[in-house]
Amino acid sequence: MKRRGRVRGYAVADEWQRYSAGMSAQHHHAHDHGQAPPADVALRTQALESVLVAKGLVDPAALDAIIETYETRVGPHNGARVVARAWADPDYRARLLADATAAIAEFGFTGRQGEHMVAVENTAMVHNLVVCTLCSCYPWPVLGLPPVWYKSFAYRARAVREPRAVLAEFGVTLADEVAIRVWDSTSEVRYLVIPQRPVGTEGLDEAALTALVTRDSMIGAGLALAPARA
Amino acid sequence: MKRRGRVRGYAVADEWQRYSAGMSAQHHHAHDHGQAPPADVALRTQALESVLVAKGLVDPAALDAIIETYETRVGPHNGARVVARAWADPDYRARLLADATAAIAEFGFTGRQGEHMVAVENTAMVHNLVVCTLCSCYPWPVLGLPPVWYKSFAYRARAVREPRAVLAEFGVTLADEVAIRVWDSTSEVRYLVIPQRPVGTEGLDEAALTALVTRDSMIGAGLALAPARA
Amino acid sequence: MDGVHDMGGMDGFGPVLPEPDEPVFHAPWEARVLGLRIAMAAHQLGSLDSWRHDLERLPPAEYLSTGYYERWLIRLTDLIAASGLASREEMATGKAASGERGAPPLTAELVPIALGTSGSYQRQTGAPPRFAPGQSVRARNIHPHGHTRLPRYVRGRQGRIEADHGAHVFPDSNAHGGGEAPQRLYTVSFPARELWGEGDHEVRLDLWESYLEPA
Amino acid sequence: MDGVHDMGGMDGFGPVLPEPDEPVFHAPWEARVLGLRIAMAAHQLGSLDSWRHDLERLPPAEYLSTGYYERWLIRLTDLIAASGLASREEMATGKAASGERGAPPLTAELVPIALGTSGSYQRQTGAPPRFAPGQSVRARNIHPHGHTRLPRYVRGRQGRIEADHGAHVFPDSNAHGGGEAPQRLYTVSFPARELWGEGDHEVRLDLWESYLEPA
Repeated sequence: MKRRGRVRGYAVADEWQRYSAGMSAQHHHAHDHGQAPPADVALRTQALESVLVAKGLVDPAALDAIIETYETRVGPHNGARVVARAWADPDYRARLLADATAAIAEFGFTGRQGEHMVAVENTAMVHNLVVCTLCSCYPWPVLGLPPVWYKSFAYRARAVREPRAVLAEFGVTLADEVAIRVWDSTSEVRYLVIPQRPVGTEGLDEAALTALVTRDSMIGAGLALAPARA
Repeated sequence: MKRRGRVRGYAVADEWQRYSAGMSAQHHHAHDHGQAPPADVALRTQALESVLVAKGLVDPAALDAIIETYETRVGPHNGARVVARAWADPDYRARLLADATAAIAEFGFTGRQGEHMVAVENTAMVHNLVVCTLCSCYPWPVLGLPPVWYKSFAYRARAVREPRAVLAEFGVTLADEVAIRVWDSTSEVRYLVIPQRPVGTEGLDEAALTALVTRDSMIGAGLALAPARA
Repeated sequence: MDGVHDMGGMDGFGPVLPEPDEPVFHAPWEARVLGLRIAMAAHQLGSLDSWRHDLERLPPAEYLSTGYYERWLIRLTDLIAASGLASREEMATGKAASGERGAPPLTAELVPIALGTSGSYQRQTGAPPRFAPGQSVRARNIHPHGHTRLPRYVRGRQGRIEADHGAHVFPDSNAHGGGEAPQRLYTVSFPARELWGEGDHEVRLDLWESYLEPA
Repeated sequence: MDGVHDMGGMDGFGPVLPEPDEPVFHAPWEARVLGLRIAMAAHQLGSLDSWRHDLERLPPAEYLSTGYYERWLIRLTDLIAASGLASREEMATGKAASGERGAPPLTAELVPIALGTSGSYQRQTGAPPRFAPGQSVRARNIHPHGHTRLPRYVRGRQGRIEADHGAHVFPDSNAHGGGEAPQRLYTVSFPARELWGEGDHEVRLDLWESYLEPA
């Protein structure tokens, strides 16, 4: 992965490389990356669940059902179906751009963190990127739970400030003439990026197109896959 | 001590009371107050000194002399003499307000963090308060090393934002008609506040006046002592 | 509040580190915390706005040194303690002090309905919009000590109305129990140069009417 | 850099807690760190500006969870390692790897002179001042990634020149080895209402000429 030091003259990234290299063993910053929580967090969680179950406040089977929902049923495969249909069906694309909440509900993808959906389309002229600088707002019904990088302080800080540098860290380099539009999710409106349809996909059906749509491409941090790579 | 919750409707202070009360024992924020450093800091310091001495890079007697200087010779008693003379001697006061660096050097109070001194005078109309929001710049030759509260994140954050609330936490309540002027020490210029001379001190000599000048009063976070309290 | 959670434009957090083939959860406890948070929401523990404010009010050093689900765990514990549904001691030990046992409001059968349905944040106020798409506006230079969704990095900066979303629940009020106080919500665009003094991109945010003034 | 060190106006840090009869040092190690920092300065380890930038570049969570002298210890160790005067392993173990022994440049006899004398930061440039006392100026809305002494809370805000201090070493350049690049330094006053949207006090800062534009 490319480092920020390349982008700017001042070597903030050097700090991180120093820490990553473990040269300063006293200092642990793993939380910033969502890794290595304190050992007691698992125990605290277990104790909390135990007492809430014992008091009849939560049903452990309900917890299982919630977790199973976000591990299997609600995830970026939902959004991929929406995008693939928008690519394949001009009428659907028009409905999606006009009223994304309703168009997405056609698939049954509804619920919390998807109450007010807006679809924004990447083109040869404009590239959209979504962030939530204040917390980690994310369109759950179409993309599931946010990845760690989306919740990371680095992404929240830098997406609105230097999106080209951030995109480069995802391996995405856009031509200078492509305008970048960053959406900071400050309200209950949630944004779904419709990535550009890859070239060479004219013959593919909706199911085949769905396989090309990555999670990152629906945030704007990636591009849809080329058919050969899918 | 009064709490911030009193000043504003939103209960940031409640958080602190909760933590202070130890209701959330997992979370330690003592560092923010400069207390209770990790046990290994002392060991790391000792190891560092040992190796620097062993390599002939530092002289332990020089360290002792530096520490002794700031523990005994350079401290707020220096500034108190400057202020007392300004109260007692109108000519000195005029020199101090015109060129504080030179007027303070008359006492031999010179050196690092006092290269460019400016004296600002509290009056019945204006109250001055000094802070360094970006780090902890402080006029060492006249006041010595800064107290923990001056270096605290709370003071650095709030002095420029809500100085009346901060002053209230020091027990200082100013009349509404007194204008407050906060000096953020962003350059190498250092500010010394000349507090108002207390009433009832007409008969006191310079030495007696010196005893009324507190450190906090020379930062603007306090008032000079009344003679009865000195 | 002007807190460390308001991260737009901040330096010092290092590179963004995407994780290949990232799992939905990195440890079982993360999944349980998510489940507990959602299941406990059935007990009416407060609005999403007050929850966000709970998170952003964590002491700054704690906010920055904990992960997403750990912050949830801390604040969920606090919420439950404040509600009286369980004591801190019970939650720390995992043992219920009394023998009373209720019936969980959220059962496994209800989960699909609970997750798949949710209310709109849009409200009808009848008030006419103060601004229209295309209009120049300035984000006000205000610094509320409470919850706000107006990031520091746009305050005082000039932008343009791009869309009118109708009236939405106003978080600055709702987070503090002040009622929904719905206000017009607009998408506003700002050129990077206006925000940062440099850059060629554009940033768009959804901002409530009282955050804005004509420019 | 827009870092957590730039604290003016930030919420969430709680009350100010003055300590009655506070000692100069709260533990012996704090005193030793102060002494070591000053004694090692005799080895020409860099400017005060680069030292300040070293401190503010600490990872944000670390900056907020360490105390003043602990931050000094961390960065002094880093500076010495970078200089090659001692290795990290030597500093961690306290044992010198080689038998070479130099003569400390700062002896106890020299301490009064070292502490009592210091150079001016003022420089003669011959350049005429761009602004004059009484003039209205605006702090530029710039966001340098490097060291700067222009706090975020005044950027874009209008103030008034109160004093001209002549040309001073420019930290934004000097911190990065770019030379002293002296610039006119002014005291600038800002009404609280202009900074925060409310309040009746005034804030004054010393700002370099390139931070300012006519208003």
